[in-house]
Amino acid sequence: MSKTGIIPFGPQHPVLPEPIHLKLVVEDERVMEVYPAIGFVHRGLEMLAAKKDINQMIYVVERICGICSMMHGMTYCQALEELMGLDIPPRAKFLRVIWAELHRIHSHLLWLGLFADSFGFENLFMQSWKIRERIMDMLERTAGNRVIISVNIIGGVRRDMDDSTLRWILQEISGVEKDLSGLKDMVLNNYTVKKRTVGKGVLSKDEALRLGAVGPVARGSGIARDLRATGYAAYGELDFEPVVEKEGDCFSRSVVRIREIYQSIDLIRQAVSKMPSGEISVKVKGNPPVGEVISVVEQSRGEVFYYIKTSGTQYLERLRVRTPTFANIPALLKMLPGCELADVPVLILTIDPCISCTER
Amino acid sequence: MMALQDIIKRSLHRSPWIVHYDCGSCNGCDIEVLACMTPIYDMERFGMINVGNPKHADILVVTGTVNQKNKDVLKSVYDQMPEPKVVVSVGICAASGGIFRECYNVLGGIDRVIPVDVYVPGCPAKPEAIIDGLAMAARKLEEKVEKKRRAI
Amino acid sequence: MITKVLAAAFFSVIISTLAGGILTGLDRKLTALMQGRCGPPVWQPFFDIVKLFSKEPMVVNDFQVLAAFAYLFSEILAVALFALKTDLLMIVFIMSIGSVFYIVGAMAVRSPYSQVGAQRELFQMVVYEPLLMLVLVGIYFETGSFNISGIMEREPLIIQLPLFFLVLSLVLDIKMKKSPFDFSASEHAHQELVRGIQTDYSGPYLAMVEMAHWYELVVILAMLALFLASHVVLGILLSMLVFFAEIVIDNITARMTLKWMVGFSWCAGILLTFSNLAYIYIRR
Amino acid sequence: MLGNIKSVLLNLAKKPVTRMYPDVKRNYFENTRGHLINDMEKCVLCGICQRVCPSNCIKVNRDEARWEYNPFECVLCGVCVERCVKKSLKLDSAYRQPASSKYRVELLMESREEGKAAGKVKSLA
Amino acid sequence: MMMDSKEVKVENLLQQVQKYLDEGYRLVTETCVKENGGYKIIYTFEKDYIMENIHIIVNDMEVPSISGIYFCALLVENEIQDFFGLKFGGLAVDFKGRMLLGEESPVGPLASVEIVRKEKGVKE
Amino acid sequence: MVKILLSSSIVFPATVGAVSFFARNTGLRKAMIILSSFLIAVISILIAFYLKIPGLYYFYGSQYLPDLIIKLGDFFLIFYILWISYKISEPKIAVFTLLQLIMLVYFDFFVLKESEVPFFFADELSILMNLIISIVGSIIAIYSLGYMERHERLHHVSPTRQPRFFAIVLMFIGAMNGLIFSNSLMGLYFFWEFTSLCSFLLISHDGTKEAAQNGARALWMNMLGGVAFIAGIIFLYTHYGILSLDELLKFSGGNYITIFVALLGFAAFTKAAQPPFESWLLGAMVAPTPVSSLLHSSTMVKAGIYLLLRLAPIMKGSILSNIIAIYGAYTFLSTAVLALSQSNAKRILAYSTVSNLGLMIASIGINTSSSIAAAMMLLLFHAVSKGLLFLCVGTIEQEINSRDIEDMKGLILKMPVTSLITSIGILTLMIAPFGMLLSKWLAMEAASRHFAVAMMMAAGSAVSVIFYSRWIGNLISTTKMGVLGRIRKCKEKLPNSILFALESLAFMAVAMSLFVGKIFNALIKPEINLMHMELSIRAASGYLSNGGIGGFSVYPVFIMIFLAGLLSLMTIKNSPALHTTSYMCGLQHNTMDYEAKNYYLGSLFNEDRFKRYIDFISAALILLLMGGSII
Ligand code: NFV
Ligand code: SF4
Ligand code: SF4
Ligand code: SF4
Repeated sequence: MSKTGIIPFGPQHPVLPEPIHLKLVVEDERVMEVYPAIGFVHRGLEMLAAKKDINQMIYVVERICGICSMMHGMTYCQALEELMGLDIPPRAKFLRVIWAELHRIHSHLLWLGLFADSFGFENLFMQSWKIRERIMDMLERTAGNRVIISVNIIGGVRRDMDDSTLRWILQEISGVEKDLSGLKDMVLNNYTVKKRTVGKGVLSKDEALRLGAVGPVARGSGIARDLRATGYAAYGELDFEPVVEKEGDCFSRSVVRIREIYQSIDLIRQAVSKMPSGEISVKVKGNPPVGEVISVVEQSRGEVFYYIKTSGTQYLERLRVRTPTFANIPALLKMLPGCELADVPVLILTIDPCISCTER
Repeated sequence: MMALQDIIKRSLHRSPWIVHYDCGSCNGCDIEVLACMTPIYDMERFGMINVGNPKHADILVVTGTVNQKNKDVLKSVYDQMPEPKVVVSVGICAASGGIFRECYNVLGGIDRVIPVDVYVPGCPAKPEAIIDGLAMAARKLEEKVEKKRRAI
Repeated sequence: MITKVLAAAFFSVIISTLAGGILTGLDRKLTALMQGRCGPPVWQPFFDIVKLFSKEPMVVNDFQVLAAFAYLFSEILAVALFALKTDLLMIVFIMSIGSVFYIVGAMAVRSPYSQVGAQRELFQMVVYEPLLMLVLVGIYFETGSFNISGIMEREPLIIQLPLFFLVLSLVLDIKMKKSPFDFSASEHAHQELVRGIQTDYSGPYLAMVEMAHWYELVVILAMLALFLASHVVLGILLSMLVFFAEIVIDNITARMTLKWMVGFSWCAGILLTFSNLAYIYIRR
Repeated sequence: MLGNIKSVLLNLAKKPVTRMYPDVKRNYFENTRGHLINDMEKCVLCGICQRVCPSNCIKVNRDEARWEYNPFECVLCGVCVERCVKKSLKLDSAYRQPASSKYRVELLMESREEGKAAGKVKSLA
Repeated sequence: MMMDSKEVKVENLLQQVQKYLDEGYRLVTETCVKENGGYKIIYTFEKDYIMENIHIIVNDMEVPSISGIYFCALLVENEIQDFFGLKFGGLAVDFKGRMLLGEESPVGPLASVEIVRKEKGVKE
Repeated sequence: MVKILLSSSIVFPATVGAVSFFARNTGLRKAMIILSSFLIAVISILIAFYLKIPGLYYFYGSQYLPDLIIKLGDFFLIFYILWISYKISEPKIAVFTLLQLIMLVYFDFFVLKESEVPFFFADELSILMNLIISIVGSIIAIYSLGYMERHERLHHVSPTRQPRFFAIVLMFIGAMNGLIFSNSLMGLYFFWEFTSLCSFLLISHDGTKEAAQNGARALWMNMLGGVAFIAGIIFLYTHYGILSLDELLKFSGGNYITIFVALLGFAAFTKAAQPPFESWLLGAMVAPTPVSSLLHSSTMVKAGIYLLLRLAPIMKGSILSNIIAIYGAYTFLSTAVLALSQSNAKRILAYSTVSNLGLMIASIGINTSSSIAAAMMLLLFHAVSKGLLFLCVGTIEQEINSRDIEDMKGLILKMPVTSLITSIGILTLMIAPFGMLLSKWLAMEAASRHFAVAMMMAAGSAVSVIFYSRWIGNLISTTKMGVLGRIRKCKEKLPNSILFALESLAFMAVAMSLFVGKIFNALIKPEINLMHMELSIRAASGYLSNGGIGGFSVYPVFIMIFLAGLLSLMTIKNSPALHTTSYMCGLQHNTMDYEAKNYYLGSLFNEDRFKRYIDFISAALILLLMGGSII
């Protein structure tokens, strides 16, 4: 007789914000094997590229995911801009940076809340989402929508921020920074949180490389890789260092994300102070030429990869999106076997999964 | 007897428990539903808590489109809820499939699978709209009880 | 005589129902406030209970019905017996009847979540039952009695048994299933086990389980108050203080895992009781 | 952990941050995209909005002089607003109310010849 | 960045991929595109922010899986199976074309998609 | 009359046993066994009513004859065992038997002086034991009729070995009766050895290799105990000239008496399979289940407790007694933890038997009036409930061909009657108001002055809740909906004898708890008075008051459980409860794919290693005990 039970995890499950299914083979509290099943969010929107023209597709790719939507739009637009040889105005680049970094902050805070929830720290969830609401307000004021902000167009951005708005952003962001200190304390200096995260789900640098981990997961394992360093948008003109932690466990990944929030705050400040004036978009004429292009952007969860093949018409021949979570799932599958059942949500959340991105 | 009925109805209205199923949404509506629980919107003021378990819930909040894989899941989540129950569809994806309705893997709105009582439009729906929708759902709960009582 | 006893028991049950509901509501309200939100009204739990009772009775396994009834009734009995100032150890034993039924009821459902939740609850029981008994034994050590009436005659126990008081607070925390001890059934349901042991109780049966929790809460708070029994008001204040502290702890801790919890509570419990015993010996 | 206790107790002492929503209504930022409205007095039924809409939720029927819009398909992107030559479309900052059944918005341009327009809402399940 | 990639014979694929692994490249992803009636599978590798692409051209044949070399390739290869109805040989975990798709979803949906040319000004 | 009754309580079963050995006609044998079981039970009841107790009685007929028989029997036994040890070539048995032989020869021929003592000594304890042995024993014997038939059919045993089986079982019952009634220590010793032999014969009854091995282990361990036993007797006789119980009970204590107590205590520990000797009891589980039920849970192992109870007044107040308390509590806890890691139902029961015996030993060690009362109550309630549970496992095993509690998932649908009875049996062991818990309560209150003991007791009883409740959980857990309806439809076919045994034992287990006050007043109170202890407990109509310390009233709890049961039945009936599937994350369509298993903590401690630690510590405790006795 085997004493191993099989426990389903998902698709409808309160700790999983999104539906995936894991079949956990457990003995006592220990997870022996994991069989994943995905596809509950798969819509098949890559195929829409054949039905919607390139401008309409912006709004489709933004809806790949509501958390990182702006950066999806940005990646898509950057790809087409590259293909069409457009040089977008510098102000648009800086605005993109601000929105992208706001998105990163909101995404990390959102993750922190869910992560806290995964180990039963309700207050932390509430606190981080409370702070996150300030970011949402900023997004709503600047872009008109809380979540899917739809600011990118091919050739620039749709909305401008006037000086008073920028000042308001600086002021708000300082408020966020102040609020964050208590939150940071709750994650980094809390004995119980440490006990739940330190040494859990260790991913060594080598493994991270081989499994193709990206973003905070890779950076938490000591891989100093942040695509923003390649200088797309206005990142080339801003000053920053990729955040790296060495241990490769859940705790160091959390530290990476929390430090990245501060980094983003800093980047926003820089961007606001260096904000050039001028146009926010260029006029785009005609259809894109035939060609293939790859565009990568550092999303909040890591590198997102767009492959676009054009056909010379206003429709794309092929659009392919490889999202960071897609790249991080193998790492998750490596972490899970051997962990405790109670750690399963913690490990899942530690890669900050975004299934709607993954399955599109 | 009347008073008891009133108390019951009032309690239904005052403590609707919610189960949220993300049925292939883009997370946009999802996080807005979650945002309703956070300090800023705090739907626990109305006694609404996200119980995460259909067996305890009165209101099923669904976000996102129905696809081939999750239609059964959605159905069985709905089936497991004890009566009286109502369904709230949040966002246009859940209402009609939204921008994805032409995709090959999308069946359309959730009303293809389960009966929907309240539609909250928006992409994503605003937290205030969601709260309004939930309040409407709570009223529907009462109506259902009333209807059942009449039937008896 | 017998009518008097019955009346006393009856009133105590009514009062503790009210107290349990209000306390749970207070707990929710305070938690909300500590998180910076507004929170539900204090009487929210009553709405919940009434609502749950009015829902469709849905079960997976008929034994769940028995389990819910037995759980509720044994906790009610415990409350009544407490009010009648009987043997504390017996009260603990009777409370554990309820817990056993509760667990077995969850196990009767072949759902992985209830079952794992039940397993965890069992291990939790292994922790709190002995600790509870140790506390009682400690009280006996000091007062020479297990009877509440006997205990109440003594000087404030808190002076002699401060650490036992802490152990009892620990038990309260475990029994309340508040963070960090909420791994068998999280109050907020955001855990790997959904609602753990309560997953498959629903409708009226969930209501019964909830109410049984209220009574448990009341009994243990009353036990805490016993430590200052000579001044009833102070005693109640003391137990409320512990209750408040528990809510604060709930808000600053992550959930424990099974192994960690068993290890921690046992070590803490034994360490505390033994140091208190040593203290008593030294004082004598 | 002590710091945590402090912050928790501080929260307890402070007023909750909750926006008491139904009692206190929030003022939206001016360009918040709440819901789409069409001013039929201005609309010329040119059909641009139908073509640019990423979600295909506008139908312009010139023959019947009808502008149709499905609020349960609209993603509120605002493209139609930007592209409308007559500036007849507008995204209001208030959100659309939840409904117990899906409906379409049908705006008829009556007595078109006279150059006068009158809007009329029709809901279809 | 604009993409350039060099073609690799299917037989040499594994060898080539192994070489990338040995040199410390990270597998970014694989991309499948319909091209001239066949399929082009592009393998993207990355090291120090530099992307390198190789591609193979396949028809309806079984494609060798590189999930033995890069474990993380298994997800994307399953995805290609789903989308294009191709077959990969030697997948570490094979979902049999049903990783993302349900039992009743169309088979190889992207393989059959043609651009619906919706010309400007044409009413539907 | 009384003499006849007493004598026949020993001789009658033995004779019937001997006769049944030769009864080749199945029907006849069956009838004989049923009849004689009935008679045995009747005799015990008559004894309980007619005996004037405490009292000394001579054997019916001659008074020298029994002495002679016992003397001869001793030697016969020893040589027989020697022969066995030669046949199965187990040197350990031979060594210990030879040691006994040497001591016996020395004692019988060189030390012992002729004296005339009454053969029988009877007091409430003996009566209690006698009732258990005769009633539970005969019920088990009847059960065996059905069981052995199926057993032999399942194992293709032919020609039938049933005559041998029943002969040993019945003789064993006689021997047990002899053990508890005999006044002379030599008689006690003889019967003690005889039960060891019976145990060996029955363990190896199936004749498999494993059975033979485990039988051998049981025998050598018990022989080791025998060595200590005879050594103790010699010690006692040479120092104080005492050779009978009545003198021993009157004895007011001497300096070295603790050595005697320690030696006999050691013998008792081996008999009660306390660690480090628990392995024989575990091994004994290969025996046909009625054997486990009769010998290895309800009666024979209780002989150890009986002996310790007899020694209790002598060691009162000594350090030895305290060490025994700690040792018992330790056993209680550690073997309960061992049981935790088991999924084999018989092993669970075996470990928990050892564990409960440890609890009794601990109570005896505490040695106050309430703790002795607790021990005696435990003795009684445990015998009935555990015996019942073993029978249940046997029945289930024959049906589903497994003893694993994981395989018993959903058994309620297949074998509703057995499962319900099993659940009731488990409940009587696990929760108040049933006797076991009542006695645990008494023991806890008695132990409160010994903090360490109380702690281990509390922990141990909490641990046992785990393995019992998950067993019930497994029995009644189903995926099928509408359990009660299905049960009503399901007809379970059980042989009458089995059904009778299960039902009567289950009834006894529940009813006894209901009348615990009566039982206490009739059997336990006088015995404690006899032990010259100040009695602090009072019992009246379901209320047990522990002398101002506390009290337990049973009736409210019964009423509560009854009400709960009634109301739940009513609700199920009135509102045909809607049945759903269990929550499965929305994957209801393939419910059967998922299943949680119970936690056995296999990863935390591996049984063998853990057992080694436990054995080591307990051996150390026993050494300490022996040392403590010398001081
Ligand atoms: N960051 C991000 Fe995404 C993208 N692309 C990814 O996994 O969130 Ni939904
Ligand atoms: S309605 Fe919009 S925001 Fe909501 S799930 Fe659908 S696409 Fe996402
Ligand atoms: S684009 Fe403007 S004017 Fe033209 S049809 Fe649409 S709303 Fe009317
Ligand atoms: S807002 Fe966007 S989706 Fe809505 S009607 Fe206008 S263009 Fe279409």
